[in-house]
Amino acid sequence: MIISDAIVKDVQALSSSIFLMQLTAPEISSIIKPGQFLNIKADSLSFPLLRRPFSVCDVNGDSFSVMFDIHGLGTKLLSEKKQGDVLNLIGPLGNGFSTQGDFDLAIMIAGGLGIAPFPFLAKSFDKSVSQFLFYGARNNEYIVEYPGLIKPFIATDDGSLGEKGNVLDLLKNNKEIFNDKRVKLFVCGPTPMLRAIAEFALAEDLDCEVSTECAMACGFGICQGCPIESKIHPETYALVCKDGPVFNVKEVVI
Amino acid sequence: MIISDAIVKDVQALSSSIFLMQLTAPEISSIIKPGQFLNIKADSLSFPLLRRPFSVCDVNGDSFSVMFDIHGLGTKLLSEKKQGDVLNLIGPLGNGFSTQGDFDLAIMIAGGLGIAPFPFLAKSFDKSVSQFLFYGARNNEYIVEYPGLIKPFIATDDGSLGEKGNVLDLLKNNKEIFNDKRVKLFVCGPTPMLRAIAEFALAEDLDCEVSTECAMACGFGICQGCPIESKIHPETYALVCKDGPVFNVKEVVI
Amino acid sequence: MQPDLRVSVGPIKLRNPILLASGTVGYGPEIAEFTDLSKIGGIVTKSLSLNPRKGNPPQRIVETSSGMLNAIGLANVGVEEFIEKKIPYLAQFDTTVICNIAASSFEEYYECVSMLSGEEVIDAFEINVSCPNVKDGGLVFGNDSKAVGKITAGVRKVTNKPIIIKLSPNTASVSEFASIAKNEGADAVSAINTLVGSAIDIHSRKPKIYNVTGGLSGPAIKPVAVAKVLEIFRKVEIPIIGIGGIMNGNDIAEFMIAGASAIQMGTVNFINPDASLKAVEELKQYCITHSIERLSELTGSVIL
Amino acid sequence: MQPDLRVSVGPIKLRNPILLASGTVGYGPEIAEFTDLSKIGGIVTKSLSLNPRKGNPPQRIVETSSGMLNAIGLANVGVEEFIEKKIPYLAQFDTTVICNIAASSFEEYYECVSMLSGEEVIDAFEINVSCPNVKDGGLVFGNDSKAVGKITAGVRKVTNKPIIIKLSPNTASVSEFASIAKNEGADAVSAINTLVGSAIDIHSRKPKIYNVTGGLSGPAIKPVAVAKVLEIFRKVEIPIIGIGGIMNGNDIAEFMIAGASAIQMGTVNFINPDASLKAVEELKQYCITHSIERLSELTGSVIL
Ligand SMILES: Cc1cc2nc3c(=O)[nH]c(=O)nc-3n(C[C@H](O)[C@H](O)[C@H](O)COP(=O)(O)OP(=O)(O)OC[C@H]3O[C@@H](n4cnc5c(N)ncnc54)[C@H](O)[C@@H]3O)c2cc1C
Ligand SMILES: Cc1cc2nc3c(=O)[nH]c(=O)nc-3n(C[C@H](O)[C@H](O)[C@H](O)COP(=O)(O)OP(=O)(O)OC[C@H]3O[C@@H](n4cnc5c(N)ncnc54)[C@H](O)[C@@H]3O)c2cc1C
Ligand SMILES: Cc1cc2nc3c(=O)[nH]c(=O)nc-3n(C[C@H](O)[C@H](O)[C@H](O)COP(=O)(O)O)c2cc1C
Ligand SMILES: Cc1cc2nc3c(=O)[nH]c(=O)nc-3n(C[C@H](O)[C@H](O)[C@H](O)COP(=O)(O)O)c2cc1C
Ligand code: FES
Ligand code: FES
Repeated sequence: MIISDAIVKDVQALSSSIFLMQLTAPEISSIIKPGQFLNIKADSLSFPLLRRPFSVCDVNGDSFSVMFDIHGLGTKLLSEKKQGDVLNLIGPLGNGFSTQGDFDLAIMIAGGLGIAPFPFLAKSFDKSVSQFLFYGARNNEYIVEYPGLIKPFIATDDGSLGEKGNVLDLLKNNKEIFNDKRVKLFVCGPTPMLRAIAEFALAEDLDCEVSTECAMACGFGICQGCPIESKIHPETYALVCKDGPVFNVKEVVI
Repeated sequence: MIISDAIVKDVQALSSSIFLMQLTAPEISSIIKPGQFLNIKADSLSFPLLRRPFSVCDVNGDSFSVMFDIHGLGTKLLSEKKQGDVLNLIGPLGNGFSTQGDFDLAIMIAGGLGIAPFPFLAKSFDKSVSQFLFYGARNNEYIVEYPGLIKPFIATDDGSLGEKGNVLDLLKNNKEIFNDKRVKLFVCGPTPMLRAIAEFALAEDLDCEVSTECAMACGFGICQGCPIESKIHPETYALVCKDGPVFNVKEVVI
Repeated sequence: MQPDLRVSVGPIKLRNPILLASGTVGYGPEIAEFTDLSKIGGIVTKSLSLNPRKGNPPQRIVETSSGMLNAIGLANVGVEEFIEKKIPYLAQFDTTVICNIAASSFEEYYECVSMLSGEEVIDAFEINVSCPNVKDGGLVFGNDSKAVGKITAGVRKVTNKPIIIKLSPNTASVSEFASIAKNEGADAVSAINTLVGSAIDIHSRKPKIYNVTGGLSGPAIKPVAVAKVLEIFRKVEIPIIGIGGIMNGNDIAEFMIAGASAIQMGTVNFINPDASLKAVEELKQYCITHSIERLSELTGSVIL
Repeated sequence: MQPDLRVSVGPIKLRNPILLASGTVGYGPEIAEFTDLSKIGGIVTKSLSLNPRKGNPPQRIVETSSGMLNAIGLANVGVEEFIEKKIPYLAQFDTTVICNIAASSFEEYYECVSMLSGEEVIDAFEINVSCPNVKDGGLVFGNDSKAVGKITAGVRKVTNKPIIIKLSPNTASVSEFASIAKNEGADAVSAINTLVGSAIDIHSRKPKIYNVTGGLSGPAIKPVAVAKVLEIFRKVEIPIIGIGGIMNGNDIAEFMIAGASAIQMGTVNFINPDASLKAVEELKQYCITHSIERLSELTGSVIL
């Protein structure tokens, strides 16, 4: 966890509203793990005041990338950055996905921008682990292609790409891929989707990690701004930024 | 007085800290007069909140320019603008210099950045009027050359360029140029300089207009934020933005 | 769908909830260059005192993070010149005119209002008991609930026009003041006036504002203003005009949801003098997006 | 020239005026990754209550213009765990440790302080009578000058360590509270805690913060905080710790000129956790530029 200046290498529009920003920051790139995040200052001014959290999307040598859509002011400012601009960031933050463990099939499930952490995650599994990617979104506008990422099963709410429907149904319809495998689910997306998949995973007794989101002030555990109900210690909240953002579905109430 | 978007044509560093920004804004360029000013929004965000006032420096066809130094955040942001950026501005504001009148010698006196309005003013006098420019500054760093502006008498506090001393002394030392002329002084610079020259002009009974400065919220007369003591109506203040920024030294207490 | 933007603040009917705040638009002419006053709800004129006031010496304003401090000191033309010169100007617009009064004594309040009460152009009075920038009156009244009650009652006696009491945020309980205003006959309250603030030049060690302290306004204070409106709405049954840091249509919606029947835009007029006109369109768009037929439904619709 | 940055707040001696504000640095470990605690004045620990508190459900924070609202709800480990686990950690640093207490009853204040008073690591207590985010205690005390007097007197009886009363800005007269604190034996006051604020989502019409209102902090409130410090300084003779929107060394100088003997940095720690360390250098530079030998000379040097 360091404060560091990163140099913008490239900002690329992947779709009308989704951007991929590559940043050069050797120290962070060398230690960050999939599912961890960075807290980025979009501007050096006191407005917007707070940093903005983004999952690491991918790492290539000295640089890493983040994928984002234009949500409000912070992401708008980021989308306007140019090559050579300097951004201050804090990272790596939080706990990432557990890529090691007792599974031989990794199923990644993304909802919309929830695709962001998966390019890096996908690279990080052991060779012996086979992978599937389930990718759901409102419509085809929100489905981006990322070079190197395995071909996904796609579902869109309006059927404009892949199956019509939600990503959980798509997963259920393809349950045969689980057969004889020790499966682990890795999930990132909007909270209602996380909740639905967590319920499914618990019911089916599948190992499942979800990357959660929450408004954050600090991102490194000092403000107590990011509580999430803990199943293990219900007398205190867990902190999304420090104890998460990736949690096993057995640990927290989503 | 209109609200208008202007397109940045060029931002050029005239010295290590003085910038000239050219803006394309046909409507404003066609009506603005020397000594009037523009109120420019340095950023579309709510921080910095207020617009920043700048004198029109020069007009060329569809575009006009402003000259500024980096003072605080607003001017820093302006200095970083690039060709093609869009700035929102309100103008023309205030009353400019009276270029018409009963004089055949115009003496312009600038202190530091007070040079800003003079390129445009110099162009606006009748051909029959002869001109001199007296230009004082802390040191040679603050003396900029502006193409087309007549060769100035220069004084610097440290003697690094021109005479050592202040611009008023320089003027007094060159009083012979007044001989047999109907003189009018046009002055722009820091308040202590304006005050000194105003006293001199009143004592010598010289016609004299000064361009004053004051913190402003609106720039067009609605906030009452920019009072200046009036000699004519001492029971109310005059407003720098609306009644000025150019005043005859007989009108206000500087 | 053409949403209905009309709202009522007690007896005051407005074309839409957007009023221009006192002290931020003078008596109309300058802002009218940028905004068509007959397209917005109305205008609240600069605080008037019985006699003209010159106001504070410079420096009167200073910018702060997302806000500004002002200590204008109630510079105004006084009631007589207002009647003579400003009212005829305002008469030409088909808009609601609310006349704001700030005085240094109880009697001065009553006298101002009774002198102006006959003016047809004036649709309502807003009584400023909360100006932080004058020595006499101002916050001395605004922070004293008995004084606010007395002023309200006294003004109530001398006019039949609607009375709005403009409340100070510089108190522990704004709803206590709202309640007193209500009990003494006010038709509505407006909240908030500026917060007391200060800024010091670290080089000269002098306050940046001549008056030492000034009133803080602008987006910086919006959360405080929303909380005050909510507090009044939850505790007192009186129409509320929300004020504080409103920059656009979304901000207006937020104040209305919190409990405001109408709102005032202040500081934003200095920056974007056409913001109120734009906000009318933004509100329309908001209504269309959310299928709101009558904007007035928004008032107090917060889900707690 | 090597300026002397040491200051005293009554009996409390500090290496320099920079303290880290309660609730913005937990109990030390996380901020210690970015800031060497033995290079700054000290740390004020997160408000403790007798028993652990879970705090409010999410959402606890929301950003506003140049500020943020929080309603953490005093989530804390309670006095016992603090003694057991946090004090040993803090003991390793050569820094001043101020222990902040927030309770829901008079007795709880006294009990917390007497339980902690024997801990050598604790150099002083800061009594939080002004948290806007809990139902019991908090502002109920902070806005009641009798309660603040009673708490101060009660705490004074159970400890010989210095007591700092942390004042609420949500009152009409902060100096009245400072004066009572002084009379009842407080060694200093700190000002200010957060301002009550709120924000509402205009799409869902729900408050953005679970607790409906939260505490506003950050640069947006700096002018209010400076005015409160000035007010106390002008009216009451008691050492003041200035708090509110401080981002850097210049802001610190401004608060000291206004009357503060020391300051606390809060929200800025979330954004630039090394800001306090940088501010030490900025203060040195400021002293050198202005030929100030002892920084403590700045306190109250405002030219009015
Ligand atoms: C651990 C973590 C990882 C994330 N990874 C990504 C990512 O890889 N790509 C991506 O596009 N987005 C990601 N997000 C969400 C992203 O942080 C928000 O979209 C962003 O903060 C919005 O900022 P804004 O100024 O554009 O929006 P505004 O709406 O103007 O932001 C206002 C405030 O709300 C907060 N906020 C708004 N939306 C969210 C949200 N969904 N989660 C948390 N805070 C929010 C902002 O931080 C800010 O404080 C992540 C969030 C978290 C917590
Ligand atoms: C009529 C008029 C014409 C001007 N013309 C020019 C010009 O041609 N070139 C130029 O460089 N400067 C000019 N100035 C001064 C210029 O407006 C300030 O330098 C600028 O506002 C500083 O903004 P900032 O954000 O960089 O500084 P900051 O110090 O960060 O500004 C903080 C606040 O103080 C105000 N402020 C600071 N200095 C001044 C000042 N000297 N006058 C008025 N307000 C100030 C700002 O507007 C802002 O509200 C003019 C001022 C006026 C009133
Ligand atoms: C420069 C200025 C002058 C003001 N003058 C008055 C006034 O004369 N009377 C009054 O009731 N309020 C006055 N106010 C307060 C505003 O009407 C409004 O309550 C406050 O600014 C908050 O709204 P805003 O954040 O939209 O500006 C003034 C505000 C400013 C900024
Ligand atoms: C997230 C957060 C939590 C806080 N918790 C406490 C607390 O537990 N006790 C307390 O006395 N003050 C608490 N405060 C108030 C700060 O100590 C400080 O008074 C306030 O934030 C103003 O300073 P700032 O603008 O520098 O943040 C908290 C502030 C924030 C932002
Ligand atoms: S964001 Fe501050 S503790 Fe998690
Ligand atoms: S700057 Fe607003 S009246 Fe002059």
